[in-house]
Amino acid sequence: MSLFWQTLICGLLLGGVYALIAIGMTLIMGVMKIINLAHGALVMIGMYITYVCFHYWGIDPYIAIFISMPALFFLGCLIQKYSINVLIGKESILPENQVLLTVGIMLVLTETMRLIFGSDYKSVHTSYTGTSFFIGDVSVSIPMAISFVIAMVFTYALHIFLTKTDIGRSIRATAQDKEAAILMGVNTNKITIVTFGLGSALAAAGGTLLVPIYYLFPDIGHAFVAKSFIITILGGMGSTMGALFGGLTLGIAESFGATYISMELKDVVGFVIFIIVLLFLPGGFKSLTKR
Amino acid sequence: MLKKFWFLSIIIVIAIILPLIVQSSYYRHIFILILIWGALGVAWNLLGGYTGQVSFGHAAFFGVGAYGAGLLAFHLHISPWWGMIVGPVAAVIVSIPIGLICFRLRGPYFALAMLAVGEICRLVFTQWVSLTNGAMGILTLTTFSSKLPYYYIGLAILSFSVYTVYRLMNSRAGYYFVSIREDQDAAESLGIPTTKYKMYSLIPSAFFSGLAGAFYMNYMNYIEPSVVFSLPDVSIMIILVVILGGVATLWGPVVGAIIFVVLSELLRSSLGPAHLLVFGVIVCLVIMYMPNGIMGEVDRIKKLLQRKGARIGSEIT
Amino acid sequence: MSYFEVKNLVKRFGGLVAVNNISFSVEKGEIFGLIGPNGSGKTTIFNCINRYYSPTGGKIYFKGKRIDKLPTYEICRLGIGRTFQVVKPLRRMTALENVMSGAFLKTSDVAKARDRALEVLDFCGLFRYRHFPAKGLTIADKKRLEIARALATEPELLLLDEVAAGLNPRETEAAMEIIQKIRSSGVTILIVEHVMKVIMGISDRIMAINFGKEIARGTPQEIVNNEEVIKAYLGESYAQGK
Amino acid sequence: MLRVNNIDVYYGEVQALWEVSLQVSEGEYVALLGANGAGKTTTLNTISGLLRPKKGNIEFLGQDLSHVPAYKTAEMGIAHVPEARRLFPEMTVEENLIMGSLPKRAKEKRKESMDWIFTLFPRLKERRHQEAGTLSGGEQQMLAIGRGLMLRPKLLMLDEPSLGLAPFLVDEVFKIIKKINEEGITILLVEQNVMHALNSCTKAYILESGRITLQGRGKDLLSNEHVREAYLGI
Repeated sequence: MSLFWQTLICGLLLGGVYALIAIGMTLIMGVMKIINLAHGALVMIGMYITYVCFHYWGIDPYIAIFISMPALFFLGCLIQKYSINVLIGKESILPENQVLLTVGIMLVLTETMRLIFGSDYKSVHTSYTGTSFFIGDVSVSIPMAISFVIAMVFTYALHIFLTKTDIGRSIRATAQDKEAAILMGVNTNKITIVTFGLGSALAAAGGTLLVPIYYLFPDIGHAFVAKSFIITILGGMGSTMGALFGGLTLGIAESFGATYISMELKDVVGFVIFIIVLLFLPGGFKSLTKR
Repeated sequence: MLKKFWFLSIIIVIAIILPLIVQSSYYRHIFILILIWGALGVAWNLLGGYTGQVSFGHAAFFGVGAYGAGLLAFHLHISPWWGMIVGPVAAVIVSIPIGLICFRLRGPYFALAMLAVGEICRLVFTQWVSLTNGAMGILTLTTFSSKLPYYYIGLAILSFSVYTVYRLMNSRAGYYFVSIREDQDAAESLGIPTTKYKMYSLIPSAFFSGLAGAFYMNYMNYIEPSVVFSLPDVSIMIILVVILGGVATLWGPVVGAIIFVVLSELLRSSLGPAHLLVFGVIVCLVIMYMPNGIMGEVDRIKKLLQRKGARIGSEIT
Repeated sequence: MSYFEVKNLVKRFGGLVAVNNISFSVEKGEIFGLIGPNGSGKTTIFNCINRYYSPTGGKIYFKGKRIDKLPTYEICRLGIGRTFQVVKPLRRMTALENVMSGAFLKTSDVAKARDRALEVLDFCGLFRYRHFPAKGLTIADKKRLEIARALATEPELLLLDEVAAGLNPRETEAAMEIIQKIRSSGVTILIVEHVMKVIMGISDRIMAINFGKEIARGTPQEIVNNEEVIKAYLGESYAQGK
Repeated sequence: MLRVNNIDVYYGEVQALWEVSLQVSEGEYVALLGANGAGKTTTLNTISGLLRPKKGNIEFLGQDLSHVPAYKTAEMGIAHVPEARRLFPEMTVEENLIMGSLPKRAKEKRKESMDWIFTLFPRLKERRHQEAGTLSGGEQQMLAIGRGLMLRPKLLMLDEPSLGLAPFLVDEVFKIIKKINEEGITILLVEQNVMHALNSCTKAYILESGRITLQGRGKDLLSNEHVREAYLGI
């Protein structure tokens, strides 16, 4: 029985951080109606910034979040303004050309990091790395627990931002009906830029929180793009609450897959859930609440 | 018409005598890579460009084709050249259930489902060690010491795929493919069974991807899941090859393959480790400023020069 | 049994009842009109007939065969063609290729399909635009292209959805002429139209609906003088004033 | 207050409006009428900047709107209640109303405006925490109008507020519009429901196939035979 609880807690903690990353993606997807394949690369950059902060300046990873987030916010705004927005209104045969552009951006970001840091695995060793505490006979990793708590705080803060501030409401309004938002006086062009910035900042936060737990290398982004998709599809596009539940679900599913099926096949579990949800629950979990 | 015939003849002659003139084995290797990427691009373009079903997971078919050939040699000790039949057939067999499931989805959802399919294949082939030898991959013996035979086999594969697509696009199926891309609802209401025709587009696409994969296996003599099922290096690169050359044009993928391979090699030799970065920047610029690829732009420039917007002629190919 | 029959058709979207228990039948060779104010459910009826939507309830018969469970393309193969109110041209294909895509229903031969398509384009007055990409046509020509494409499938019953909306008076005249020509070639027509001049001018019988329900049925003359119809279109007081 | 001067509007290469001109003065209640597809919505969308005229220009309070981006017309005091309401379906009634008062001038009066709207539409007060997508058609229309009023507009443009409403609700909506006008807000109304509109407006324009074919006082047009013809084709 304790294996069960161990697996559940592990999955839940990791799922919380996944959720934070996926919320960034779902925000972008909601407002721009595009799938951002560069999202994982943004996570990766957030990780490298944290690594640099720790390695060269001795800044604790959990403090580095205050550097990685603004940095990625700025980077995200630039990407949206100078590349993705350029494509708006351009006609091409492939309707997915904005998505393909994000692939190009992913390549650029990944290769830039590879050029600077090389392809080898890096990790950050803090005083609390590898420490844990016990609830009953279930051991809980301290860095994972801290990351989870911070992720949940950010998720809640974002929720407040989106529901209680004018900019937050404008973001939601743009996602729901862009033209109507314009009529309300919302500069939707600016909103897309802010949203991409915000989504990138959340990706960075997620990346930073994973640094004490994961290794980092330039290609780690791919894993997070895939996870974010799965979560977004699970939760329903553009839904932050959906993404939270999707994230926790994926974390738990992966964790159980790893424990009870095989460590190596845990990623397959995610993809299989993804296809099943895509086929049988096209609106994600969000559509269940609408009945 | 006559002009076209001469143009085509000249290209064929060049393609045949080129490796006889260029003796360097490095250059011949480049030519063979172009042929493989060309065939892959042509295959992807049939489904993604003409039929509008953008797939982010074509590595699945490429990889299954490659493993179809590799596993024959690995388990049964048969010449992997038999894989040139087994590989594409395996890719087609795999494509049928994939198509039936994924074609229930439209647009970006389809693209993503295909991405998941590709990744599932990669993970399964990596983990199923008893069947596939896992991440260690499969090694076979080299058949020919010269690159020349490989070149001609590759050329045959590329010609076969271009010819097949040409025939398809000049038949009823071709018109139906483009109709589905342009407006699926309108196509349905014109009596076009869209799912069936998407399958008709997917099956040859999977076949040629598998054939290219099987040939790749025979040429490289080594495959592993992380290479042949790679999302960034195969699935995404195919799309970029097609975009570079020209989406939904007959020769676009071939032109794209030439540019892609030559550019990568040039960048690699001149820039060293930065070559992928520069490549990525070029990709972004192409998508932003030439969304219909070189061949698409050529058409536009031609039209501008001719100033005969009205007389485009019925050429969907 | 009638040539074409809709029985107790119901279509709900969530809580909204868009079509509420509509029944009617169309006889071979007639032009049957459907009218009603904006949002009254006319297009929804069309969308149920060719199963662009699945009906929530009711039955639809064509030549004695029940068709409301068949897929869209199968309905077209049985001989029911349609146009869309919001035109759906195959944008990057030329007018000719658009119509050929329809003509391929009856032949798999490219040359035959091209001949048939050229014939239909000529019939609809689009011959000179045959090599234009569909996206560049004017709205009037796009509407004609819709008709031409549907005609190329050689339908026995043609569903026309607002072919005159957004056209100027001259274009409207031309559209009416084409519809008359189609009818003389033996095609039965079911037409939804907002431009009264068109529908009054060409229909044999008309059904008026509002809020998804039938409010009147009869010849154009009867409909024009029907109090419910005037009320639905011009408002309560107008009907009382007249 | 608002002058539309000879505008031609195109969708791509397709012309939708031909030399449309109209004037709305302070405090007026102007109706723009016409059949489906005549170009009424196009006209409103051009005024609020969603579309750009190819020829002609639009002035609001003496300022040329030609180069003003669409989102700024709200700041200038034009509230556009779009066709089919276009509420934010996953936001509550209250949030939708707040969205109507983003520009600075309106934001200052947010609380006050909301109270005013809740007295105009008591139903909305009852449903203030409900998601807009779950409201009935009539309630949605009221919310759409309320959202427009939150801007404290100088000009309120309403696009087919009677669309899809049952007759008794249509009456109510028109009463409310009249009341809003009496409170001093200038109104430009687009309608298919001719009788209601002509009865309550001060001035009306009739659009046919993208051109203004008739204009005059509402009461005068009521007796004009051409109006009936434009609609019923008799």
